[in-house]
Amino acid sequence: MVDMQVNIGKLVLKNPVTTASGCFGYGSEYTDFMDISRLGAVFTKAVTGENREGNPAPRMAETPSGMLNSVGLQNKGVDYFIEHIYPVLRQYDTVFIANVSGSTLDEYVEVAGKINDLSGIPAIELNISCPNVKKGGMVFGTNRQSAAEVVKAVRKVYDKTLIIKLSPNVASIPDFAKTAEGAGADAISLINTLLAMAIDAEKRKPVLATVTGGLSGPAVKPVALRMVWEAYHSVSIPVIGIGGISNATDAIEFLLAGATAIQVGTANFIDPQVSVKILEGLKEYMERHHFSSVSQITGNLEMPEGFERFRPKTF
Amino acid sequence: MVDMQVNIGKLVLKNPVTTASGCFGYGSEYTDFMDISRLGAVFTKAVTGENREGNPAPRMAETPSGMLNSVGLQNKGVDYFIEHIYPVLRQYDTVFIANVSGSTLDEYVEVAGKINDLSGIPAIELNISCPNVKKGGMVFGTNRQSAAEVVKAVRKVYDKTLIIKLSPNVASIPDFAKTAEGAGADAISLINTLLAMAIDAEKRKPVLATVTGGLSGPAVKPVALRMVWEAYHSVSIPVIGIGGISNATDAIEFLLAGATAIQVGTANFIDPQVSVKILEGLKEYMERHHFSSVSQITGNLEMPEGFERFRPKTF
Amino acid sequence: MSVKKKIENLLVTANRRLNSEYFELILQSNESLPGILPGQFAELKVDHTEHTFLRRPISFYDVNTDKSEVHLLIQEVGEGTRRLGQLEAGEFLNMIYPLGHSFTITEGTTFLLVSGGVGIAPMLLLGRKLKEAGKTPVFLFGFRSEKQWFDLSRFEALGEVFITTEDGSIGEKGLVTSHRVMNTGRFDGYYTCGPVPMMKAVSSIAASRDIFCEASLENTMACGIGACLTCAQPTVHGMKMACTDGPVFNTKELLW
Amino acid sequence: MSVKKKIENLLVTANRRLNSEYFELILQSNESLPGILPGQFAELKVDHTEHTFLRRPISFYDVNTDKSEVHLLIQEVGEGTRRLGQLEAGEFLNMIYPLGHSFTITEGTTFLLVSGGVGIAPMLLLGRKLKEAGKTPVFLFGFRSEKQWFDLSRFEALGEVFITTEDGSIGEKGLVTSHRVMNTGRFDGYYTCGPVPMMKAVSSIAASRDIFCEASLENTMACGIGACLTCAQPTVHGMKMACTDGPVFNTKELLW
Ligand SMILES: Cc1cc2nc3c(=O)[nH]c(=O)nc-3n(C[C@H](O)[C@H](O)[C@H](O)COP(=O)(O)OP(=O)(O)OC[C@H]3O[C@@H](n4cnc5c(N)ncnc54)[C@H](O)[C@@H]3O)c2cc1C
Ligand SMILES: Cc1cc2nc3c(=O)[nH]c(=O)nc-3n(C[C@H](O)[C@H](O)[C@H](O)COP(=O)(O)OP(=O)(O)OC[C@H]3O[C@@H](n4cnc5c(N)ncnc54)[C@H](O)[C@@H]3O)c2cc1C
Ligand SMILES: Cc1cc2nc3c(=O)[nH]c(=O)nc-3n(C[C@H](O)[C@H](O)[C@H](O)COP(=O)(O)O)c2cc1C
Ligand SMILES: Cc1cc2nc3c(=O)[nH]c(=O)nc-3n(C[C@H](O)[C@H](O)[C@H](O)COP(=O)(O)O)c2cc1C
Ligand code: FES
Ligand code: FES
Repeated sequence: MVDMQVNIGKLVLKNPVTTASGCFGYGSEYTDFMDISRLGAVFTKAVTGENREGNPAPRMAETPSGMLNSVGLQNKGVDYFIEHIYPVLRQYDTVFIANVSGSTLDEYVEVAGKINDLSGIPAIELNISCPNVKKGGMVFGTNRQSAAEVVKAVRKVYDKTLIIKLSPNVASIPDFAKTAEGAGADAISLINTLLAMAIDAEKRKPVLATVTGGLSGPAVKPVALRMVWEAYHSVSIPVIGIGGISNATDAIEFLLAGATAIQVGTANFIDPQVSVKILEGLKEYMERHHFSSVSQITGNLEMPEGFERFRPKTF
Repeated sequence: MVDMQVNIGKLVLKNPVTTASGCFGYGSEYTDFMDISRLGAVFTKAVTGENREGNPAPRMAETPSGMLNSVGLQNKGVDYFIEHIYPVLRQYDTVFIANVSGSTLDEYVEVAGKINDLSGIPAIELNISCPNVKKGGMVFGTNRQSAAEVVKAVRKVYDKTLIIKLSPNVASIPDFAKTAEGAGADAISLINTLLAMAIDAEKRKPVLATVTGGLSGPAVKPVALRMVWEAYHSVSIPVIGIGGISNATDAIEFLLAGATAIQVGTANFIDPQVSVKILEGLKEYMERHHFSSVSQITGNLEMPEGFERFRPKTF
Repeated sequence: MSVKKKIENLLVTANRRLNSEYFELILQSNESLPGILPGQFAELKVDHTEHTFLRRPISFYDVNTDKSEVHLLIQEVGEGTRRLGQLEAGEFLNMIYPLGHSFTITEGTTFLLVSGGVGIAPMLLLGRKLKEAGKTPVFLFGFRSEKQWFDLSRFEALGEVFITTEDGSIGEKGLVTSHRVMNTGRFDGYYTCGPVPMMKAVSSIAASRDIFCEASLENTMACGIGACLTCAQPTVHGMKMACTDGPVFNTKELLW
Repeated sequence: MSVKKKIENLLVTANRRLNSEYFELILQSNESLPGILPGQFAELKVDHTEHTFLRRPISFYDVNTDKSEVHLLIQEVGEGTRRLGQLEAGEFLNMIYPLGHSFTITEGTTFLLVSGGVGIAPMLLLGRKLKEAGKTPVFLFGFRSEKQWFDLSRFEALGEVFITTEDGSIGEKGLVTSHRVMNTGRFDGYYTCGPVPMMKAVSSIAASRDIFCEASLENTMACGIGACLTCAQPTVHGMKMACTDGPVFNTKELLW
């Protein structure tokens, strides 16, 4: 028997395989296909202060080994979440982590404060990296001072496990990882989507109504892996790896790069059962490589001799 | 007959289809497969001040719809280039643009100055965005002040067409585009590769000897397209679009996003004739859409109504 | 109450070319089929290629409960549908189904089912359900030309069939909305599927006559099961999801 | 003087399974073949899938100039070679060839051709060229087990064949380097292809005997034609490119 348990802040997850915000609904969309209680956790879709319609349509474009989305945080607001969604989530034997988003510092604080009171939600993921909203979102995630301010402010009102979700649209991940850690985060998760664009050459129009959107899927995996590796070497809080994970090998790569847990996003759309398949593949790998605990994999990467002489210093 | 000619600074190219630095050797590698004089231009592999061995092997990893490289500017130095390579290039009826790289400001200036004297090289592309060398390269391309300094210094010694190749590994492309323009660039080209990483899960080792490398290929196209679009709206000098272009439709998308010309990189490895196929596909598109001149396509993108109300302001 | 969605590898029992653009794919489950309603769809796994990554949503064209077979009518428009067209009997196709909100069987007796191009796909199952409910379905199909036409006897078995083609190569020349049958007052409602401009025109006519009208939309979709929120459709009741609230909407609701 | 490289769609005339891991692909050109030397390779276009993007380098196993046919011997190790294994007679395969620097025919009379696993591929053509040049080729092949073994009569027609398997299921048990034929002084040189540790061991033995030794490397490659500089191989003469300076190197040159 291999030990799959991982710790993130005060949070104990039964295994490191979780599903990414916005890519797994509230979990209930997937119960026809799998037992969601097998997952380490489910990160819910974004929750904001008020009801949001999200962005105009079209909101999706397919790209080579990936997709763009410009959903724009569509949700019914935190009060609706507490009244109508939370009671449903409580019925599952699954850890739910709320993805908290906002346009202003006050909104983040308001939502985090309200969710702090929900005994069944043991952690939040602060989304300071959404590329799809005009205000807030990525603005906080690409400016160190704003990032520090929002994390500190939320930390004051939120006393459970606080995960900060970082934007990949920055020059230096270590800077932002350290900023989050310094401001009181218990963990960081990355990456959110890469700001990108698709054009319909025949119509001579952008595909998305918002022109730009967020790129996700296998295409971004190499960038995500590099950023997780950099983050792991920059901070001492746990790192949650996200970006294009589509099979057990991908997940293991992120663990080796330094992730304590991983999130499966876009891959759920292609195979709604992929997360449990990843869990099984991970167990098989651990047995084959004689790992007794999944934590032994995290950061367990043999470095090529003298590599530091050649690569640019990024942390 | 459609007019394919484009102007970039003082440079006149017979068409906008060119090949990217490091992906087309010095052109001669491709003459068995195509007539390279049909290309708008060939961007040569990097030239530095001294002979460089480049990075240790392995230098390549395949990724979903893309690849990583960590070549690290291997070349025999500018003097060898002038003595042995330049005379060979002169034999072709093709515009060659030298990709100038370095580790220090002085090195960039030295190489640019020497190439300024070569009557057969009408332009250089200043590579301030190589993610694969410890010093220089990306360091200049991800710091605005260094970027401005190196462009200004090269501008002083280089009086032909000066193209600055931008790094995508930054938070704001418009900042760097404007910096290059302000410092005297005649044009900008983008994107260079995205800093990324690959791991061999079975060996528990990074695939590349340098751990990280540059991601190229169709995977990066949506990011590149967004950056070209942002750059086009930030500066008034021409923009050369690069990133994952693999067929005529891709090339047209970059022109629509605002590129005056495009470079074909990684796709050459899969189909050595792809650049001429792109040229033909572009002509066919122009005829079908009744464009008489390729310049009519540049930036000719119909914007969705009210999109500015939704997307984050990036320029 | 919604039927449990399945993910399953179905056996291709036949793949019939109907014309140069359309083919009919017949797939068999080795279990008994879940209840499938007209207007519902499946998300089909296509090979990961240079141009395809996500699943492809396709409506149910016909269902044979006894044989546990579903029929799909597909138009080749790109790489994904091209690959589906190459499937051969004996191969398997992974599919998530049944998905989405179906057409409504409502009050009234005579209904016009108006489609453009491959929008014809959901109309067979709908016509059959209408007939089973004791109603009279009448079909009006618009094609670009004869080239999109195929043997329509399965429709003819259910009701009158009218055809228009843009080039007049078969049926009446013109668009469906200019066909004489659209100008009669004999219908209690319209069902429509096809290009948006066509569906809008049908919906306007319905509005002007103050009759029932439902349209099946083809918004691009990533998940097909309500998880990703990318298939958004603006409606008078706010943003709805085409994959779960639709693809069939009452046209009165739509802001399009 | 190098032969002009071609990019061409070759017709698959046969695809023979040799054992559970290896297959032999026979491809025909409709032109006369360019000169192909032992140790040279082709870059094969494989489908763009979730796991494959670049071409795959494969050595020439055999060449039939009269029929304009080339033979490739391929081991299934991943998605790309799996797809190649599924090719059927009548299909076409796009290939860039001939590429790379071949084995050298040098002074001396008797040569040992040592391979491990699918490293056997370039040895047939090499054996034939040696024989044509009046030399005596002797083959020593290492396999993991009997499962990698296949009918070696084409080699036997050219010279003596010795076999080792790691599990002793066929031939001598052990590694090629411990085979008795390696301990004889009868050879004027070695040619080797296979896993790097094996080639290094062969190269050390050659060095200790002060005889000629060439090895064919399998560095990962993006372009195969000298344009990308990713297939770098450190040598005593600086960084060399495995696709153009190699894949065959004199082992004295190699820093590995
Ligand atoms: C609920 C639903 C039911 C559908 N039912 C059917 C059906 O029964 N039969 C059928 O043939 N098709 C149906 N479609 C459309 C079908 O899903 C698309 O044609 C298919 O996904 C295109 O895939 P592709 O890879 O071949 O083309 P792509 O390469 O993806 O696209 C080719 C062209 O088609 C356009 N296109 C792509 N997807 C759509 C879409 N969803 N709607 C409109 N245009 C699109 C693209 O913009 C492009 O111009 C349905 C779509 C939806 C959403
Ligand atoms: C010059 C040259 C000649 C070759 N000749 C032959 C030949 O005649 N017959 C033959 O079967 N193979 C040959 N190879 C190896 C062959 O190219 C690889 O096995 C193939 O590219 C793997 O593709 P894949 O998609 O099946 O596997 P992938 O999924 O790409 O890889 C599967 C596994 O194989 C490893 N691998 C991938 N590429 C290589 C490589 N170049 N060298 C070593 N390991 C690799 C990967 O690390 C991975 O573990 C040759 C390679 C070179 C460079
Ligand atoms: C359709 C869609 C919606 C998303 N919505 C959110 C969101 O609400 N909040 C958030 O933090 N991230 C959101 N993301 C980002 C994902 O959680 C994840 O960070 C990203 O997609 C990269 O992972 P992947 O490549 O595995 O999808 C969304 C992604 C997609 C594709
Ligand atoms: C193998 C390889 C080598 C490269 N070498 C250089 C280089 O020397 N100088 C440079 O400016 N860019 C170099 N690049 C970057 C390309 O010119 C191009 O910017 C990048 O690959 C993105 O385009 P693509 O996706 O079409 O390949 C290299 C790219 C590759 C793949
Ligand atoms: S397609 Fe995902 S919610 Fe509709
Ligand atoms: S593979 Fe490109 S230079 Fe050798």
